[in-house]
Amino acid sequence: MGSPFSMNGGACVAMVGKDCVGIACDLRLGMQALTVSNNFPKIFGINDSVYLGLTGLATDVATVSDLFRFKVNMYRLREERNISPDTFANLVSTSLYERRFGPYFVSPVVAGINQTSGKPFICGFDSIGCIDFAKDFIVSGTASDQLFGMCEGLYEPDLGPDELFETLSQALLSAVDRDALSGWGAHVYIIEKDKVTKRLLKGRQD
Amino acid sequence: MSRRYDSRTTIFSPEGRLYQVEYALEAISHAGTALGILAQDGIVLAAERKVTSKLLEQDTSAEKLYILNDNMITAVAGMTADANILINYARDAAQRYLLTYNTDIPCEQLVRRLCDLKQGYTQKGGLRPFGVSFIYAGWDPQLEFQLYQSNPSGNYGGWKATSVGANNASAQSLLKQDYKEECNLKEACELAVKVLSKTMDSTKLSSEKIEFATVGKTKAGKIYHHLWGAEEIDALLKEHGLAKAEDDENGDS
Amino acid sequence: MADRYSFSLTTFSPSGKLVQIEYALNAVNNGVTALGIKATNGIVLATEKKSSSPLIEPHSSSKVALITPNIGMVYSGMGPDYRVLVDRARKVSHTGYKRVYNEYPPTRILVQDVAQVMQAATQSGGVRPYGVSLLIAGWDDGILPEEELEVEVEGEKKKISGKTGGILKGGPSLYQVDPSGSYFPWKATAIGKSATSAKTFLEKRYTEGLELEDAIHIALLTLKETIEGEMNGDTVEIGIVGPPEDGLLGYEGVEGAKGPRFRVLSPQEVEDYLTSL
Amino acid sequence: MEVLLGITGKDYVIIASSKAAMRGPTVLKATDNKTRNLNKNSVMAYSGESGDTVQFAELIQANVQLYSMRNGVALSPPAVSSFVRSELAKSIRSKRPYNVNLLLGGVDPKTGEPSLHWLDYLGTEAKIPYAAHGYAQYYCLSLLDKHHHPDIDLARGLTILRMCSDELKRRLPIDSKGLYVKIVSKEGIKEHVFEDEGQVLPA
Amino acid sequence: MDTLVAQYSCPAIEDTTLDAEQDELLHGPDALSLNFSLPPIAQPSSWLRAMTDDASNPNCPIKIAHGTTTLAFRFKGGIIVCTDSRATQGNWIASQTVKKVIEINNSLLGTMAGGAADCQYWLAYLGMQCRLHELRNKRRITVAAASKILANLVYSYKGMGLSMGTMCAGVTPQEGPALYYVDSDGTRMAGNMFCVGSGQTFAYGVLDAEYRYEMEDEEALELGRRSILAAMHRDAYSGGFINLYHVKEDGWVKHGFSDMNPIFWKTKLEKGEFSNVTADME
Amino acid sequence: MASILPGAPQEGIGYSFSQAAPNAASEPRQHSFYPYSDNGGTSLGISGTDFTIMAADTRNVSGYSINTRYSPRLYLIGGEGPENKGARIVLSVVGFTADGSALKERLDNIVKMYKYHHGKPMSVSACAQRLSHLLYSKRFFPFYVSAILGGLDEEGKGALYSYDYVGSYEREQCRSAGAASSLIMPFLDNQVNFKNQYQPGSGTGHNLQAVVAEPLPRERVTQLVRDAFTSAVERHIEVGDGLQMMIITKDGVQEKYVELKKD
Repeated sequence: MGSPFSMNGGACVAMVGKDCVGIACDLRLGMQALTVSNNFPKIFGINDSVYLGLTGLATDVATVSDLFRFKVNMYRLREERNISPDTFANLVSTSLYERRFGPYFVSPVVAGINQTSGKPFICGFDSIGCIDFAKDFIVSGTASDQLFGMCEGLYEPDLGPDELFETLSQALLSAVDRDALSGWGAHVYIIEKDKVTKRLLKGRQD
Repeated sequence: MSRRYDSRTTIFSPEGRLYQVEYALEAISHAGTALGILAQDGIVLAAERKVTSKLLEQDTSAEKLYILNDNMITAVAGMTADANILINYARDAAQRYLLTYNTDIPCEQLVRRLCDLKQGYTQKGGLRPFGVSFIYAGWDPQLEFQLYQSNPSGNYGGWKATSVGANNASAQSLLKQDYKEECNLKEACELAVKVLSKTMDSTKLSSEKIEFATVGKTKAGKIYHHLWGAEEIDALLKEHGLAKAEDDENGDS
Repeated sequence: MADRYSFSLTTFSPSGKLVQIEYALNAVNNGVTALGIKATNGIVLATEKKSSSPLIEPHSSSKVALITPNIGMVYSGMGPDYRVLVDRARKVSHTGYKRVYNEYPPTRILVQDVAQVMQAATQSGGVRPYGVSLLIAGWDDGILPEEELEVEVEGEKKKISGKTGGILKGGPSLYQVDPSGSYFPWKATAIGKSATSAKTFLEKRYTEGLELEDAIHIALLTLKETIEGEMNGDTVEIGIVGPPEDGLLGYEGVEGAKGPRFRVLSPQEVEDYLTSL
Repeated sequence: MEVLLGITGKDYVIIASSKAAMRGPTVLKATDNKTRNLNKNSVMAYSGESGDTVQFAELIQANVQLYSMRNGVALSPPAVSSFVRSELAKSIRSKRPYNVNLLLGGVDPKTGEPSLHWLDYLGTEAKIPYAAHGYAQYYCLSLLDKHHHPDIDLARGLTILRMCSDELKRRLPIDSKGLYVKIVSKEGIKEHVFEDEGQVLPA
Repeated sequence: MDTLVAQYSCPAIEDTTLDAEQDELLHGPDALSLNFSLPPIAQPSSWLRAMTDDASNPNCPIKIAHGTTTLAFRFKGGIIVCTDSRATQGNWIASQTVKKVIEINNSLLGTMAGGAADCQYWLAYLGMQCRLHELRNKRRITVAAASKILANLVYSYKGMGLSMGTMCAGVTPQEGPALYYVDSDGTRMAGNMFCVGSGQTFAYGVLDAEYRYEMEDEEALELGRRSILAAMHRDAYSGGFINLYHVKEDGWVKHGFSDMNPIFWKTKLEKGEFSNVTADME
Repeated sequence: MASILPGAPQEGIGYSFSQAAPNAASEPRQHSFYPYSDNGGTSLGISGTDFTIMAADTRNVSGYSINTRYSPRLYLIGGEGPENKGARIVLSVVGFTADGSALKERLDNIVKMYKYHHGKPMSVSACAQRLSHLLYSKRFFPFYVSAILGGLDEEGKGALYSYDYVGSYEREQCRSAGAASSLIMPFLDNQVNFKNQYQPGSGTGHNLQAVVAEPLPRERVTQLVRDAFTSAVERHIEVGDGLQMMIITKDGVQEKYVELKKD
């Protein structure tokens, strides 16, 4: 409760499917027990095929997401191309490690499709940038234990976009229902090579 | 000893002139022409690209037109090396504004930021001025479509249609003559190629010799900027009968 | 007197020229000829290695330098300036890019960075411009293999093509960077003392769809036109951007690891090409 | 014990702050104004550590006014909020952070759209239809949840504000000496005299 | 205070607890023996705080379930008692189905806030005492007396670390509808309206604004429900099911144990309340 | 937390600890007295129409080291003799093993004594109440265990009771306790109680109808138990080695053992 990571609450999960990836977050912004806003999405579009999820201290969520918007825009202007998820993951890692001794209190999750290879990509980080490459799913936030349990239980390899959406939604909703500090609705993004579907989930409002 | 006052930018000559700035302007007057035309529903920028050798690679980044941010582009006349520095600076400034205010920087402010830097080099530190002029095309919610031009002194102004670079004078007079306030983007494009065809050395134009970009609004109301591809430029030229003969083009590559 | 040097040494002349840059270019034009040719599957960089004395150890002076595993460069002009630039190029590509993105910069980005370093020398206090022109050759893994990007403009689909080719499409690219800090992409070019004649020669010999082997051949022929002394493995230096040389990786067994594409040919290899000339 | 309240309506924002200036157990002043007008169409209300509050508010006020002067256009309320947030985010990682919580209310002069931003001293920002700081959050947010609608007119907005003020009087052990109220609309900012209607007791 | 402790426990240094247990086994279980074992140290209460109080020590090993919103108010038709159903241990939602209204007997209700076990145990104990009172005196105990028994009981353990905030609600012929608040500090007071628990302020906000003594039954039930809903929505440690009771003279009536979520969405979509929640499905 | 949250009111029910913070000079500090150890482990119970399944892993740890790979956490309560023959109540205890076995011994004694006194086996609801009081009798020196009690009620339906450390208890459909309960519990909510599941095609947006939970068949429940544990083993270091299951039906208690990952 004293930890900056759990002050505002929030949960995020990313999952790999067959030629698609999904990433989902809850919508709560709290101050300990008090719910301040019910519309505080924690997923940020980096470009059409890369998404960044951030949980942790809300001020740092905003700061870090703005910072990466800055860095990625500069990358795009300079290199005249969109950043690939793999490259972006490394950018996140180095940017966070630059703050090794005064870290941002966030746990980022990156999900995307590599446009060159068409391969799905997800990874997670600790707050100082250690990358956790995963082939199945990544969880972060105050409901991460619950999400681990749900994802381990529901995940299957090679899910199609629709099944992936269903699995991801079930995992997130059921997990945040067991966490006091996250929930209050959710956003789910399903990213395919040439299309991104964003949906709002009606979650429990307690 | 006339060179006494003209090789230091921070020093006025006895008659009150900053020679370095004047010389820099002189440098630009030899560079390829660039022009911009403001239309009702958008802006067109066009620039002449000096092809000195047929061994030069064509199929690569634009060298006269640059994107500054999501709603602003610029055309360059002068030293490309200097331009690159300034463009990087402008991009950085635009993104920093976005970082602080979470909205895109208003066009004029970005132009002003860039010109403040240019001005600094005419006054401080004894450094030479930047040898580039820019034409900026952008959109912001306050003033909508806007066209600006700036030069090495750090001066800038808003324009309806303008040009910089070689044959600037004739281009300006052509624009003055043919510009219509209520023209649309398509007509502006037409005017742009016409002016270019008259000011450029070669009579026939091709996609290798010019670069073209537009800022406009999609039907959905979204602002776009678009650097034209070779095929689009050729199609435009053909439409206005300014293209090189077919066989010419083949022989070129 | 010290503050003298905080002034730009490079200033405009009444005709709008930056004389220091012109002079730097003169230094380049007095330099040993270097040339580069882009082929469909690679690039060759070649130069003459002039030794003032037969007593010099030939391999101690190297003019073609590797910057990243896929990018190399060669120069014409002042050797010491070049050495400093190679060092800067290696540094910016590693600390400024590889460290951040865990991948090497695309050729054009490296070129821009080097050009920026060279531009800074034309506009900083107390610094003269670098007295070299560079040829930078590199191979990029494009992010769009074959297809073309489509964007929606005014409600209709338009193809973005042409101007944004390099990085998106990948493949070989060859750039020249001048003392002013400006850079140009080339299909084939030459710099240095006999640049003009070499370019004329290249214009004649260059064709689209050239293979790397042919390009090496043409490069040697071009050098032959300009070179004064004998051509052998010690007097000609060649760097190529070719297929990945997994053998040069130094380790094996890592899936997806590709060897460097850029390498400097050994004197023996150069001799072999020369014999087959 | 400081109270800040903000309510958006159809085309306006109400910003209210308690009039009591307190130091420890003492009320130093009963007509304190804890708001600052930033430009023609945005208002900031602040609470937090004494000293920090006014210093920070005036710093922001000066900067926002400078922006208007320099650029000839005023910053839109969301842009102001973003600017303030970045200042707070910088401050929290500095040696001596500002301990200030803020409400920012404004109406976009071009679109006429009202907006209300909630910011805390860490630099957390949220755009919400109604907001509060301090103890008021715990009593008034649930009340506003029930009675607020996005398209309420000004009279209804003031009625809801009255309900909030009554609830605070009823449940808070300390009297905050009434509310200082400002209303922002497209036309600008005006003060609203919010009469104190006497004691309210729990049922 | 330690003398009090000694009164209820055996000194742990000599290990007599086992004897007591054997004693119990031999003589049949006295289920509600007030015989609590204590750690063998000088300051059991500060030790217990270190082990169990997650408010002062978030890393305490033993997290006792708590976090709550409960409310009760008197009106002309009797008393409305309404609670949420969530139990949290730290941020973990241990249960969404806790019955926080304890049916002491058919005319007396107690609510549960604070330590769940403390409330369950002592209210069960109170139930027993009430029944004994009834048997001894041949009439139902008054709410005042029942709440006093409870208050005296927990007061005797004051300082030991009990945690409870409860309301006793009942209607008796002598008193009419009577409502008492009792907590582990030993406070006991009568009143018209109480909200207790981490979400109390939110419940007060809604309740105060529309409360009138002259409400009709339906109005009162709806107000109770809506107040708890408000607290569930804003307070992270309250939630789950709305547990609603109406205490009348002839006993209490249960008005459901209903999931808050459908009620929330119905309130939002039909009445347009909770305008801060996004409902536009994209 | 007060430093981060200057404005938070002191609401809620405080603990009635005698004030003075423990660092007051006059008071001897008692941090050195730490009678507990966390031996990990996870237990799980699900009740059905005519059965209750109890399960727990068998790994016993302290810190990062494994004490034993087979330490059962499920105990038969009541029944005949040391083997507890014919018992119909199962207790699972996770947390501190020593407290757990003490608790089990006491409860077993009580249930057996009950039978001697009353001449009939104790009902599971009575046993549940007794266990609550047993735990509460240690209110000021708690057992460091999470207990789950399973059996069949008077109607022959599955009955499952879960407890906190000091005896608050509740009858539930399913419950997981211990180290990996936070991983397993949401999974059970979703799969056993169909939380967040909607009937496909029952509408769109706000009109979707939730799936109504109904008791699951035994095979399905057994499978869910296994899935829950194989999942938990992947992500929690204190869980693994073996899975002990006890299925309580009217015919008795059937015990099963399944291997889990041993890494």
